[in-house]
Amino acid sequence: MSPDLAVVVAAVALPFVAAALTPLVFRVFGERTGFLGTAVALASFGLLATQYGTEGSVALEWIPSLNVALRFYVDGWALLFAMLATGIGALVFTYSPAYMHGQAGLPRYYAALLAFMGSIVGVALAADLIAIFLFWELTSLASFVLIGYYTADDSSQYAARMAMFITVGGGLFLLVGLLLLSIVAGDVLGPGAAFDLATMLENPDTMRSALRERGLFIPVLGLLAIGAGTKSAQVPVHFWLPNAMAAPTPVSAFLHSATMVKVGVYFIGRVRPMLVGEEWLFLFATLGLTTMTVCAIMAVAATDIKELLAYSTASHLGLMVAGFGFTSVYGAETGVFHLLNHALFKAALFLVAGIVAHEAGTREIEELGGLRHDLPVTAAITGVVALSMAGIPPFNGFYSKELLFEAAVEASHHHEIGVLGWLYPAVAVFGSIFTVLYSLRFLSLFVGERPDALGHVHRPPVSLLAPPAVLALLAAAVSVDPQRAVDLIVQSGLEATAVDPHAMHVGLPTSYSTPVGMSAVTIGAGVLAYPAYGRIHDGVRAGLEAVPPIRANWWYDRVVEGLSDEGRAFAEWVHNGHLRTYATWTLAATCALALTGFVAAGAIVPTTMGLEVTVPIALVLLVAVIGAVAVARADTHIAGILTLSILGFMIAIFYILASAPDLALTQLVVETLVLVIFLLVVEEIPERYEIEVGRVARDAALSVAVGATVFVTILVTTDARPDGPTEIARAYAEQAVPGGGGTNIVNVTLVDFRGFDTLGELAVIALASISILTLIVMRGRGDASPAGDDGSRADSTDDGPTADAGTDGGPSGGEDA
Amino acid sequence: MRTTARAIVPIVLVVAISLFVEGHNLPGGGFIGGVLTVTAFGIVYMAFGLDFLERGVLGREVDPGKGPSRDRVVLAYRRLFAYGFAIAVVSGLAPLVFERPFLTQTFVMLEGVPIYDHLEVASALAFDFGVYCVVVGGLLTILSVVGAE
Amino acid sequence: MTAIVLAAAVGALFALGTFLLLRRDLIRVVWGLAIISQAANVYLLAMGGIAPATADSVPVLAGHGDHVPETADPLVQALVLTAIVIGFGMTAFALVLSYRVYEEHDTLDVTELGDRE
Amino acid sequence: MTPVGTESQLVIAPMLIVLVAAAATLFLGRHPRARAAVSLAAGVAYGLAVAAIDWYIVLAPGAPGIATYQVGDWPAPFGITLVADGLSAFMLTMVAVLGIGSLVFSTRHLPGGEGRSYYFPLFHFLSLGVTGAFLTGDLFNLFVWFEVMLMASYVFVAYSGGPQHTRAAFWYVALNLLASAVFLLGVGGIYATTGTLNMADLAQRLADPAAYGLEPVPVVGLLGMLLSVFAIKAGLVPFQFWIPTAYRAAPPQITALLAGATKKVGIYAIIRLSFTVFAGAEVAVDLPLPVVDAAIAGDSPLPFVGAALLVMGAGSILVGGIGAVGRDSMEGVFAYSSIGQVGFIAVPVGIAATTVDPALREFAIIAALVFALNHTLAKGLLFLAVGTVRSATGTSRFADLGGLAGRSPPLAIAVFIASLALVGIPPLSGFFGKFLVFDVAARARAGPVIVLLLVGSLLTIAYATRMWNRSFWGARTDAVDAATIDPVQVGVLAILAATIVVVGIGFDPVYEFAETAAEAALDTDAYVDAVDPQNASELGGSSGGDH
Repeated sequence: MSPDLAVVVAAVALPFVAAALTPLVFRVFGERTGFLGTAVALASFGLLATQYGTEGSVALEWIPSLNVALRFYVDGWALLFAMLATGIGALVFTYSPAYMHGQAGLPRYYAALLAFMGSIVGVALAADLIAIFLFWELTSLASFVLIGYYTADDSSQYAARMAMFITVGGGLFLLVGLLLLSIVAGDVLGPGAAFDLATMLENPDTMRSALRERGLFIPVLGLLAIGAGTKSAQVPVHFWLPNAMAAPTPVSAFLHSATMVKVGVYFIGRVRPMLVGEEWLFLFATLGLTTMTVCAIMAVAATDIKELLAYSTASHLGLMVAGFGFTSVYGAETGVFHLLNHALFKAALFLVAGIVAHEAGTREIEELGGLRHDLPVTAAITGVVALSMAGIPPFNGFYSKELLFEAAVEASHHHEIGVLGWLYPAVAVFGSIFTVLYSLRFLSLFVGERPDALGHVHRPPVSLLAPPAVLALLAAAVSVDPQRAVDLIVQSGLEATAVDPHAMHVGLPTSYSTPVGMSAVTIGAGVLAYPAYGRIHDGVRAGLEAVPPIRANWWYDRVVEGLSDEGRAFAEWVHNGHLRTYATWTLAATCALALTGFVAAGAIVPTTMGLEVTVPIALVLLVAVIGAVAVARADTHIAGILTLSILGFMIAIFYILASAPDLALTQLVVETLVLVIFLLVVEEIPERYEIEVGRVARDAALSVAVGATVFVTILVTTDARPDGPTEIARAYAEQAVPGGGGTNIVNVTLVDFRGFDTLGELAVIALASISILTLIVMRGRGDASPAGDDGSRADSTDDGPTADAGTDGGPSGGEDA
Repeated sequence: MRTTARAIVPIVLVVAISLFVEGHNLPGGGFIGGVLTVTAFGIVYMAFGLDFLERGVLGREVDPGKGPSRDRVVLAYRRLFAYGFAIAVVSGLAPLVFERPFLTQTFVMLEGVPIYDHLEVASALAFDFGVYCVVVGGLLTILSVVGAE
Repeated sequence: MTAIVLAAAVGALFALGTFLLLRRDLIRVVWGLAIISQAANVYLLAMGGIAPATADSVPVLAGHGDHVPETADPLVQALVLTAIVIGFGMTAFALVLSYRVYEEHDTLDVTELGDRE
Repeated sequence: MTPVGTESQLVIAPMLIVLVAAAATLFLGRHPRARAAVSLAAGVAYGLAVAAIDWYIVLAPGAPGIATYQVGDWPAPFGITLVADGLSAFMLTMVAVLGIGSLVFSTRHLPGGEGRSYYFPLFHFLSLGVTGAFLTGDLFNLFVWFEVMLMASYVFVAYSGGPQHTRAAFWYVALNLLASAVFLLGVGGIYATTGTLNMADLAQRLADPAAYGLEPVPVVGLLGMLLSVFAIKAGLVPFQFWIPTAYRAAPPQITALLAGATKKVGIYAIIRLSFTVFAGAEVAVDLPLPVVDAAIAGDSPLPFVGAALLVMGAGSILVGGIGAVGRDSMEGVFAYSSIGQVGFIAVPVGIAATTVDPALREFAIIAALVFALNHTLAKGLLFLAVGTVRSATGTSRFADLGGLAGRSPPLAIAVFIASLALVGIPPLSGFFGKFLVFDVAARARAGPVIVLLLVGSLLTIAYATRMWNRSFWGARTDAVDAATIDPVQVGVLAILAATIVVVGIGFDPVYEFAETAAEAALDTDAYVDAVDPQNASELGGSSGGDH
């Protein structure tokens, strides 16, 4: 059965439409807008549910010229993720009104949350590479807005920018990877399939071999991994996720644990059948297990409950990535099943953390304890989900973790991976021990003694309690009957992500196997080490203190924040304000371009000197050059100006000798006028002259280079010049009288043949006078601000006749009217 | 200086205008005529000072408190180049009425005109007159504004 | 001794203009620009071909007769005329601008100007 | 000679409109309202004229795709030809959208004093120069319109008259006067080598030099000179020096045009000359580059252009990106960002010039055009937003700003959208620019270029988010508290922001337009045929007296 386009589009579009309407809706419903969000999420969920059991792709035309469409692909994996997003979305929307009560900027909050939900559904369903990227980036964007929700708070801004930089930046790598995929797909599957992921996934072997043939397999794999890794907070860019906890807690629950961060994992699962192989194993198993272990250790070092959960999230994302990394079917099972389990327990845990923070007024682990007295229901919820997180049987987290161990052990059976064959399982166990540790620590907030410093803890309202309770119940349901969940949804997800899917079975182990042993070691070691939690915690923190580079934000601060200073210094170094620097670069680059062009085309050869230059012309030019030398050596302004005139007059004579009387006349009068203006201006300016000896050599070198370039240019062009007048010149001479009605060809050219040039020239003259007028009359208008031209903004907005009479009427010339 | 100026200026002006009128057939034209006219005014300025035209020729009172841009003479110059530009544009637009492209020029031959015997009146002269006006107006504006500083 | 003279002269003018452009004195910078644009005009004119100056080579026809002599290239002359006028406008503007710079900064020293923020 | 056809008349219509507007506003010194009204009317008329060019010449079914106008009724190559084809139309459309926005903005935020009476004439002259540069088919005429455009922009940079402004203007003027002289050298050299200035004629002669008895070898170097001139206008490294100060000094709505329009004139000129005119030149280039173990080699000047553009583009991306991260004012960030973004435009053009695959070449030009379109819209919006912020708060320095988002959500949303467009977030117009540029690099299998583009994009994220955090989020400052924000200005920003979104969501027609433009840029034959210099090479025997 194939999916229904209208339903799929509606499921994706509904949240966006709702987001666009949020500002209006908020005016009517106020803080209850959150419950409308619940309705939207449920509607979307319902629409998706109707597609349960369908498979296939549907498309909405978008950019046919590029073969880009809004193509959606519905299958078990897509539905699992999309329904998870809308389902948890509904709970988060229910939770929000009470939690966010009284905050400013709620329309922005709800709009971003809705748009975010739509984006996630979009990513889940999209089967067009561009559509995937579209929704992918939209999730980052919504995340930016939500992390930066507390706009006046520095840490919030810092975290928002960091998340944006890492996730959007990572998205760019993904984009390049997708583009490479599309180029290959366009080649081997036809241009229509260039962006169609569904078609690519149907032909995984063709794609794989085509990628390998072109040497693009590794680049594509790497680029997609960077994209997915940044989104899913894999080491070494995992640090944005803990920082993102600056967002309101419902956002943390939704974006940063249950959905957005899983987009990377989801995508890895999506392309897994197409790209899986030995490189895939090395890359993702290593990446995932490293992240899992590092972040679990970091979670133990956390002092804040949200920080603990954030590192834990990154760690579990690593687990899922590692699962998908293992090429056996167990790997895919791990990834799919843990995606579901983690969403259930981690979203619940964040919501619990929100309740604790909201009711107890602190998130510091040290300050909390014994909360079961004040928050009994919450404590019960936490009991289920924290143990699930720890992977304690029979809770649901245990099943998927067990699958990871199995996949890790299996890995060495399928591939010649040498030492990694035992290293992978060992690391998996080692990391999991820390998972047990911090899970127990979180649980301990509710047991033991209540610290005296802890103030009164309120009872949370039902709307805060219900969402985590629902999640905990679901988690419990999966724990009790995992096989039902598998049959219901996980199996169909597995079929989309595994190469060789078979019927999946989960349940409590009944006999000993290596994975069972690994689980026993994990739990046993975790429980045994728990009494030393304080020392481990301190030890890890001390290590972080001692070696800054392993601290999460260190690299980011160095690179991105440091870039501001580097950038400032760099810009000031390049643009140092000195005209000579600018002119030097400009001239040198121009010379380089011209000379390279001549050399490349082989234009510089011994020339045959085409031009006739008579002796008088040579003499006049010589005098002109001498004049220019005199200008350069002039030691007063007056002397320089007068010698400059000599140069100008020599050029006028040159024009006469070159049979150009019009030019000569123009040059003469223009030269006179320039002289007058120079004199008028210089009159106002005191003499000032110092020639610095040190620079002369460098300037002379550049001058010689420029002169040489011009010299070469003239030689090569005169050499190439055909003899005799050009066709155009001849035609002008012939047409001047019959066509233009004048015997002065130059003038006829100016006003007739090329009158348009003259018009432009007129514009320049008019502009020059306007400009000079403006320069003079605008004097003193620049105010203190660097480029302030705001002195008149008050009256400029009111350009009425009264306001204007004083300032504008006089100067701009009454008579002009 | 002033005596020389008195002698030279009228000659220069006459030459300038004849250069402009004859420009279509002999060396010259709107530019050269215009710039030369400006030179004549320039000499007047150099010799007699900026206010001479106002006070001396037109007999107006000059309010020294005003800035250069408010000077009546400058205003006249400014109007001149605006008019000149308008003339050039309009003369260029005129052919459009006759379904000819922008800036199409034409001419008629007038026979039996005194002195010249036969004279061509080219529409280009209108355009050239626009050029002349812009050059004179524009450059004089520049000169007087700078000179007033 | 033919094109080389022209090339050398224009090249030298460009070189000297560049040298002036790099001076510390703003007025000299304007001189440099003026020299460079003049030199460019000379080059442009020469590229129409320099015919020895005779009565025939001047691009003004003797009369309205049918005889059309071979003249110096009128096209480049028209171009150069345009360029001269444009160059004049630019030079005048640059000069007044340098005067305004002096008024605002009270110095004409390019280096000093560059150091001001 | 036949009367001029409608399509042909459309070609010159935008220029005539701004010419008349410039002349008319010169006379309206005393009537600020009339001045603004005439200017706005001219803006609307200009927009309509450009839309008519788009539709009747380029996009309509059965449209000719290209139309020419012979100014003064002189046939090419003797008179000056105006040519409107897909490329010109695309550029004009882009500039018209921003220009009208800037014009409306100018009626609300006008730097004041006596110079104000000349603001609108200057504005129209600036548009005239830009429009002329896009339309002309004559090399020297291009120089003239460049000068018109520059002269107007010079005074705008110095407009406010303060120490910073005059200095920035002088630096700007000095570098561009140099460029003008180089331009003349290039034009003179090309005329000397080929005997023509008409671009179509030039293309024709270069493609078959033997038939005309030409020796075209020097044109590569001359093209190099012209490239440097255009690179100054476009602000490519190492010709970018004037940009940071000049962009800061000019009134923001003019800076929007400097970044959105004059910069694009440089890009346009590079594309037009390199591909339409010089691509077919029968000149072999061969220059081994031992250092990078490569060579500039091929049968046309294009490999040389490509190598130059790739180097300059790479420099621009790095200098602009790194510089922008450290700026401490909004316009400082945007000015450096402009340097970086133009690198993103130059790189695909460089790839287009380097590749020998015609499909990839066209695709690369499309990418550059789409990127340029986004840059015009987004950067234009951002500079206009600087104007709004500055006129509302009196400052645009980060130190004095903060919490603007809370002060004016519409302003914030508009700036947010434009910033995201710069970053390249889908589905905004900026995404498609970035997507296509990356795709071009990927198709060219140019690994180092991809790395460069990635670095540049990461820098974009870094400075865009920094700008946002420093001015729109954060604690609200006194200046922001006291601000009064002009609703009309915000309206202009909102419309531009909506355009960015609409262009992205409805990208298909935009892509087709860009494709048409790229085809036009590469189709030398169509260009030559339309201008038809060969056919007209014998100047008509009919007497001129009757035309």
